[in-house]
Amino acid sequence: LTGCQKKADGAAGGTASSANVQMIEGANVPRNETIILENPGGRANPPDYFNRWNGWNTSFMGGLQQLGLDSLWFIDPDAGIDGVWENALASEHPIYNKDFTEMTIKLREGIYWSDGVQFTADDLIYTIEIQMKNPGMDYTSRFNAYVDRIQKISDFEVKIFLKQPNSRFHANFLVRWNACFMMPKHIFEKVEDVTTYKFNPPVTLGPYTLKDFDPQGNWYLWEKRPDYQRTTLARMGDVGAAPKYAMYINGGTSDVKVMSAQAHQLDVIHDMAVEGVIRLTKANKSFKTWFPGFPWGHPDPTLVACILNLEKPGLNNKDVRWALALALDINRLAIASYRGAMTISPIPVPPTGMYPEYYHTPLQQWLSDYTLDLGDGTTFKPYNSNAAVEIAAKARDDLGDIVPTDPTAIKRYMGEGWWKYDVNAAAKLMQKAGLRKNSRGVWEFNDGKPFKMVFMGQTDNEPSQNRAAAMVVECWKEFGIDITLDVRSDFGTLAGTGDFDGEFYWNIETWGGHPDLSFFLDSFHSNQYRGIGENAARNVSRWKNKRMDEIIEACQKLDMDDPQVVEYGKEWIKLAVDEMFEIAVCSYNVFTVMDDTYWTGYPSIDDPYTDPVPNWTNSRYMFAKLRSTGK
Amino acid sequence: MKKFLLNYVLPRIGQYIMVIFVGVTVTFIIPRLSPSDPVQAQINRTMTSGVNYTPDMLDDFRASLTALYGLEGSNWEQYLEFWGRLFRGDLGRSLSSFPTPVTELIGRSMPWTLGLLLTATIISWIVGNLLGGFSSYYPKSKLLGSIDVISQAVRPIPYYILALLLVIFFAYIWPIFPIRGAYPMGMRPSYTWKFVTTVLYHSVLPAFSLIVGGVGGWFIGMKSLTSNIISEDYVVYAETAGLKQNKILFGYVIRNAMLPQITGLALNLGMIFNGAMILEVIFTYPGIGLLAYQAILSTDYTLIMGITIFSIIGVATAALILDLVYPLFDPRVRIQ
Amino acid sequence: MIKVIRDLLRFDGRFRAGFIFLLLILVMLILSWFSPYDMGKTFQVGMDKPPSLKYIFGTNTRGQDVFYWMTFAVRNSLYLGIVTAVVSRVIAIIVGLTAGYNGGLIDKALMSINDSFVVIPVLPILILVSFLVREHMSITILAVFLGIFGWSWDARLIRSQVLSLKERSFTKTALYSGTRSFRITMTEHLPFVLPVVFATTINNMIWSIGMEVTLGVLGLSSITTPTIGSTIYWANSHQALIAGIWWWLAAPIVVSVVLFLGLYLVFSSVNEYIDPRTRLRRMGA
Amino acid sequence: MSAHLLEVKHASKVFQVGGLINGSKLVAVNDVSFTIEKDRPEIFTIAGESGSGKTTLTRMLLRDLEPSSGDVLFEGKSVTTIRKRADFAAFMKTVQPVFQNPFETFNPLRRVEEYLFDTAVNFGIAKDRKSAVEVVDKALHSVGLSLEELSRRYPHELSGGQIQRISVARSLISHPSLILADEPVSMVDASLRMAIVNLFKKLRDEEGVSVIYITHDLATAYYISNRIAIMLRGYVVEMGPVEAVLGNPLHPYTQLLKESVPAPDPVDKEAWAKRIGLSTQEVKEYGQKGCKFASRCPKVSDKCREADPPDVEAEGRTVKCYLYGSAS
Amino acid sequence: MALLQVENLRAYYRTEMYGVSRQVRAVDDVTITLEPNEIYGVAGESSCGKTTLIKVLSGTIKPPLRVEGGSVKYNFKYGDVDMSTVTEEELRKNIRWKEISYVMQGSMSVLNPVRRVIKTFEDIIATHEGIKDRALFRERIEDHVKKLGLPPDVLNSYPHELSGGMKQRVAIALATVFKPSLIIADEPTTALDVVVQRGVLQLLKEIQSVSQNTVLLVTHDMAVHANVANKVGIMYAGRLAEEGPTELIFKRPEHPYTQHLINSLPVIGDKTGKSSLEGTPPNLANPPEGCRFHPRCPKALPICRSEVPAMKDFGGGHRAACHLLQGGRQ
Ligand SMILES: Nc1ncnc2c1ncn2[C@@H]1O[C@H](COP(=O)(O)OP(=O)(O)OP(=O)(O)O)[C@@H](O)[C@H]1O
Ligand SMILES: Nc1ncnc2c1ncn2[C@@H]1O[C@H](COP(=O)(O)OP(=O)(O)OP(=O)(O)O)[C@@H](O)[C@H]1O
Ligand SMILES: [Mg+2]
Ligand SMILES: [Mg+2]
Repeated sequence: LTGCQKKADGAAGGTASSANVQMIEGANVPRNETIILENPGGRANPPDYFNRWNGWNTSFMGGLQQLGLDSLWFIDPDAGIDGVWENALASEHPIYNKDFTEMTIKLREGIYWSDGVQFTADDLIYTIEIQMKNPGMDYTSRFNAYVDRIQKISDFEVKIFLKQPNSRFHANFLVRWNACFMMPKHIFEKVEDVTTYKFNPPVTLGPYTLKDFDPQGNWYLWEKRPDYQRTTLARMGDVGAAPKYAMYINGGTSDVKVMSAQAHQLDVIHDMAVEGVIRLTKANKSFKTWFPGFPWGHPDPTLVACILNLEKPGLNNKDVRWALALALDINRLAIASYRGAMTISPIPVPPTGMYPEYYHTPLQQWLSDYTLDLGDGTTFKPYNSNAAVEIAAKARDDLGDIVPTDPTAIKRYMGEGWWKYDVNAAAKLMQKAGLRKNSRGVWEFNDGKPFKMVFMGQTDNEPSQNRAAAMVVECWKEFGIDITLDVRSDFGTLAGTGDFDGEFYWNIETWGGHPDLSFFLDSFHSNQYRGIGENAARNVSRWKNKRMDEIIEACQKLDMDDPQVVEYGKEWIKLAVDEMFEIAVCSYNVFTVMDDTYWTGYPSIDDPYTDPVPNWTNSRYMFAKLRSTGK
Repeated sequence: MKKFLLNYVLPRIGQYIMVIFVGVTVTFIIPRLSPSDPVQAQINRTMTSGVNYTPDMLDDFRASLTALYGLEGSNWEQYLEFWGRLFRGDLGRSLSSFPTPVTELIGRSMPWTLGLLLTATIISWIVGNLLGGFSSYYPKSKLLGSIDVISQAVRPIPYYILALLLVIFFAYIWPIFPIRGAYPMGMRPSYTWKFVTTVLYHSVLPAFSLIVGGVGGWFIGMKSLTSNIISEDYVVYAETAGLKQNKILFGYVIRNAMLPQITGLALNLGMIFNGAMILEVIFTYPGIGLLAYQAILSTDYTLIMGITIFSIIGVATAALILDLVYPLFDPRVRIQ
Repeated sequence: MIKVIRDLLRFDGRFRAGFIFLLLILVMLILSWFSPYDMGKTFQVGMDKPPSLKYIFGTNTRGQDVFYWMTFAVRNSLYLGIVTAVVSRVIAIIVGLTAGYNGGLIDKALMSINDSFVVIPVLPILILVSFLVREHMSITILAVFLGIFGWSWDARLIRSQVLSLKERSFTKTALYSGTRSFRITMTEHLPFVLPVVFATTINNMIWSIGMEVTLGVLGLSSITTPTIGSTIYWANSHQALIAGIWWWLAAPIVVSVVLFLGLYLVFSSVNEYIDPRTRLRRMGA
Repeated sequence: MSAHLLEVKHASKVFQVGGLINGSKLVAVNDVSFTIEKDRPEIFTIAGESGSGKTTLTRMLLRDLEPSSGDVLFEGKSVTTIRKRADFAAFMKTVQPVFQNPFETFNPLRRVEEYLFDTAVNFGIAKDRKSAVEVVDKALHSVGLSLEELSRRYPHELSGGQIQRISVARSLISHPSLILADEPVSMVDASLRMAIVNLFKKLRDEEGVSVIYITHDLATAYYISNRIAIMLRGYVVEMGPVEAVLGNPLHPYTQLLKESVPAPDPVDKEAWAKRIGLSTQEVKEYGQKGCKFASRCPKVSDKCREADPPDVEAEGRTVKCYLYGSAS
Repeated sequence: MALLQVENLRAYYRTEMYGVSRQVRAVDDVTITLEPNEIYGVAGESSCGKTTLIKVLSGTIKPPLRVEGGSVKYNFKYGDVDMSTVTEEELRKNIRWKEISYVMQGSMSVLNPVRRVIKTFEDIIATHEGIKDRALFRERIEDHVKKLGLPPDVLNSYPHELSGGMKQRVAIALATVFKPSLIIADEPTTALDVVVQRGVLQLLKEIQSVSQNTVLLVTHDMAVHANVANKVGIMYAGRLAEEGPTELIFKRPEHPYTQHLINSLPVIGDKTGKSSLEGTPPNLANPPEGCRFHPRCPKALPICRSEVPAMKDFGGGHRAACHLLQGGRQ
């Protein structure tokens, strides 16, 4: 396929206008003033629905949340431009009273909606109140659960009285990948039914406005606001040099994405299988990734794990869960899913952003000392601190020199250790848990009842994860588990109600840049536990633990920035590892590929000012740093 | 005329209604047997878009969604309600693109699918039939003999690979056609000459892939039909009378083998609704297939059902119309 | 039977080619039982090795020998195709013959059912069903399901043939020889209908295997079972074409083309051989 | 038990014909009555123009079609009331058909002898195939063939004459009292024709089998039959002893018919060569009022066009014409 | 000058299928001459080669039929034609339908079921002459069919709407649009009732007498020959058994086969027993040695078994091939 790519460049790229400026065919905007990004949402349906405040909106990833909307604070999964926790529409961090029942917000002045109306406290208050009043909107239940009343102190200061103490209430306005965005009161108040209102064209608070979009939902074209100085992004860099236009397109299948990228018709690919990245980076130096080479992808602050249903017989036994963990060969898992380009984690927090610093490294010793009782009088130290190096060595067999050998680099890119692959120890644990191998070499309960598992993988755009799921099944089958792989697109739905045994998916998400675990941990409190048949929200494993409840409650009483939070976090991790409620595997690596041909200045591990993944709201920070190559 | 109505048209319409009734009922029942519940699916979708809920909030959310989706009441009540809405031309609202009516989504995609697939299906029908007719009329021809084998060799190639190969060859290695889409990203559909030609240009590759993949089936059907006809007396007679071979081929051989193929075509229209899926996915073509694909990935039952019902009604209607105009095509069709 | 094959082999080039093709497939099929690898396992051999003498079809990114994988894929896909074909043929023959021969109300009722099946789009229903049966979706279930949906068109064809056969004198001769209608359909009509049945078998198999491929591409079939569909699924999820592992996708193409071309050539020459008209011509009537 | 073997009582058959849109009714058989006596085996010929309803009539006799009105009684019982299989089998045992086209009579893909064995076994003439051999062989002998020379033969391996004789042999196996032969010789050669016709004669004279013989060949009809019925557009226009009807036809159509039979003698071609008008409006004539021959009849009078002529007894036969009997 | 001279024509069907090869000697050593302005009748049993002979004469030879020997030469107004050398193009352009037209066996089914009758006329005329003026064309066809005593509205009918007799007459009308030198009619009246048969044959005869062309009439009905033909040829098993003017054939049949044919014909008014010929016609794939009639011939001699009898001339165009006969007028 190489060698032909030159021809591809010109042909489909666009037609030259008279001024010798490449125009994007049809869109009539100059190619060199436009950045083209993949909208991982694919084809938007309906494309003309910009009301982001309703749960069913699916067209917000076409630039709406990245470029059009804004909220009070941003937290970056990486280092951030100006620190991790950035004040956007708010001018300061939230100010809580002692018992966390009141929160004061100070707003930035001089920020305007794209129609020239100034953003004020009224918009904030309206945003909260209108959602409280209209059931079915995104934040209806959460605001109703916590907000007692709102007091407007001035045009730029608001105080919210809470019904119960909540030290994390500001999280609702703290953009991680999104949050509650501000609604333009002057637009929505004229609307009869805010739930069905399309908000087309959207009046934006972000740096861009919608120029045009495809009635078929395949593309959105955004144009930089002439008054971009009156948006919060202006503070972050020279937005004047940022692309004048941003086009979010439906990328199509992985193959098509690679082909379009090679034709330089797509500047930022959101994600694809690792092979596509290898292909692109090999083909052309202009393609950039988060890591400068192997393992390329950006590790999302999200943890991918083998999630188990603790309500199922067998799986409700921690020894069985440990046995399953020890029966997994992380080497093969890494090679099968990502060709080794995996950032592993033995603990249930993602090995990304600032987390290794906060948790992984400090816990190394504890992990190495951790000992299991195998039930036959012997003990076993399950931790292999060298796992990442071993994976790298395996990956070198396949990929050659691009895989680093330097242990520090490996540690930085791929994590450190993982659980040993030891089927003997695993077998002992199974026996300890009251199972035996039958004549066919398959595990069953001692009373002869079968021990069966259906393990779910996902069909849609995450091939790597399904590849991993297949490998998990393969390993466990080898170990003698009667297990089948069930690939389906509605696995999340089934897991939500507990209608599953195990799945390969992510359920632990963190702030990324901030060590506070509340982002996911709160949902593990036993008061949020739901049995099978009911919707368990995030805790689909249905894990209950008294000590965990105490940790959660203690954290809730602390300020988010309190250093004690990290200590509680470590305690929780130890508890979680000991219980092995789910088998943490790796971070969710997103293979974002960025093309340097027209634009440079993309974030990377060496300049981790934000997350390159183009559907994250945070990716707006890229626009403060992107510069034209002059091509 | 009255007889015709009573003995032919009415029973045929009765059967039509029956067919639709059965089809729609099946389509109503199957999703309801599925373990995956649409409300739950939507909750899940909302959760993955980054909003944190507690289970209590989810229960609230659930109740409000159930009401919104019209999923309250017993299955029987829903079934009646479903028919009621169907009669009003309402296929419900898409769950994944709530609150957009399914009909609106289908309506937006349908012209594209119809335009591309109808044309391509008809072209492959014509080409396949012609080649099939030719090949049984000139059994000795080497060229047609190899077309025979080639068309049969192409047929089993999984469409997915076939289309992908075409894209790679004609849009990547030798980029004479665009890689994807019905029109360039950034272009807005309009009724201009430029837009029309762009759309045509973009449809060449997908249409070609359909034609290449579809010709074989028609080819073989026509070939076997005409192989009976070439030995009919009227063909031999026409030859004896010195008619030109083209005349015989078209006016006598193919013309008489046409009817079953026309029926086949009508029923093949069903493919337009579902067989197009892979095509539209590969070519990112904004039609019904892509819509169905998205509906499947997001377990949007109302949309899947809507597309299915649309397809059932479409194909049944095509078949009905065809049966009703049949007598005009073939003077021999009679009733007992 | 043996004489037929011998005659055809000796005198029909098309049959010979087809026969060799099918023989190749048969060899593959048989080899699947002697495979040195367990197809449930990955990383048995090196990754991404191009075709060579050692690995005829190369190896894939999952570290499997594509040739041996394909032996299983052929076995399973062929099984799917055959089961679908058999199920749908049996239904089609029974419905077609019964409706055609008995006529009247039975005919009307059967044809209404038939027409309903004709118009119901299989793919969405199949997808909904695959959600329903979940991990139990095996090749057999899929095949039976496709069989249940794949008979209607052929039943129509058979029926229309029987409608004309039933007017022919020999049917009446049989009737007035006291033969029961079931036997009439089986002995008098079936032989005439069989060529149609055979001719549509290939269509039906291509269709069912194609359906499996579609499900496979969507990841909805059982992707751990080697089939043509799951081959494509895995190749696709490893971006085989883009990554330059073309042999991974060439294998299913080669195998399906060889299989179906073989079937086509063999069926069409056998059909010519057994077709009453040619048979009569050959025997000189 | 009735003395009539077969009694056809005012049998009529109406078909719906024509295009779907402008279809019309066609009375293919119109009020036909005749009887065949049990104890007087005879060959009863039905002749007439093409499309006059002869085949339709036999199909009704064979219970293959149900009369639109009127009735067909076999041994006193209406054939339309036969519902049970056993009754139908009993009926078939005594009434057997011989079809027109020898090459269509038997399935080209089956061996001919199969039909003979089937008939023998199905009607309980023989217990099984083995014991049927004798029965079959005997039947074949009576038509001048033997099982030996036929065994394992397919229809195309036999000549038309042979098959037609086998066809007769098959119909004889169940010892029927009536054979319905629809143009049994039209597809066989002149030289073989006589062989088959002679066979019918022999069956009547030696086995006491009645034959309804449908033919266009009036010469053979005259040669073998006892009675003849001439059909025209669904009606029997003249019926009676063959000598009377063909020797001295009364109905103008029968006269025309007889006159049109070419004499196998080149000497008197004059009469035959006399130019005749042919009807061009076949289908329409079915619907026209009055005598169906009126438009072509040289002796037509006004009343012929108004109403159907009655059946009249004249000169030892029945004739449907205003020219005869009291009607004239 | 004879219109057509056929000399020692041999035409065989050679089939080769799955290793079984067969050679059907359907026309074997046939010599006949057709004069202008006559009706030549060919009689003979089913599958004795009548249709095959016609196929060769009309130049519609398609595998497996092959001409193995002999010659077929025409002498048309526009020139002499040797059928063994004529090109397909010339045949199509100048001879088919313009000089030789054909009323096929089973003409009932020669009309395209999905086209109106007029269309078939149109196809034929357009092929050979081209149609310039549609109205004129229609007028011409209407004229033509009217002359043949057909109502013009048959032109607008579909074949299935016509009766058998009507279709047969349409076939004749089709065959005569160009007034060809030779009209070949293969069993034009089988399956018709005698009245219709009479009408059809009368029509054919009338056309012949008006346009003074030659008609080759094939039928196994001897009575038809008696009434229509000037000259009759009797074929038996691929060979010409006897040939002569109609009167002579009927009055003085020479060949035992012809004698049998004539004598066994039943006549109305005659109920005396007629015997039938024993045995069945020979299989032409494997015909008997010597005289092909010998196995059924009541008067067969030993020589008949081994030697093919030569044609013997009895004067006045009467010839027969039989060992019993001496030739010359006995
Ligand atoms: N099933 C049918 N449906 C409609 N019309 C029919 C049907 N069968 C016969 N006819 C019509 O009824 C009339 C009588 O037909 P029938 O076959 O009985 O005539 P026939 O005397 O046997 O003629 P032939 O001498 O040609 O065999 C014809 O006009 C025929 O077209
Ligand atoms: N296409 C063919 N292939 C092989 N043999 C053939 C073919 N056509 C005819 N024959 C054989 O040639 C011989 C002569 O056939 P032909 O049709 O000329 O006879 P015919 O005299 O016209 O008979 P009929 O009176 O039945 O029309 C027959 O034995 C026939 O079986
Ligand atoms: Mg008849
Ligand atoms: Mg013939």
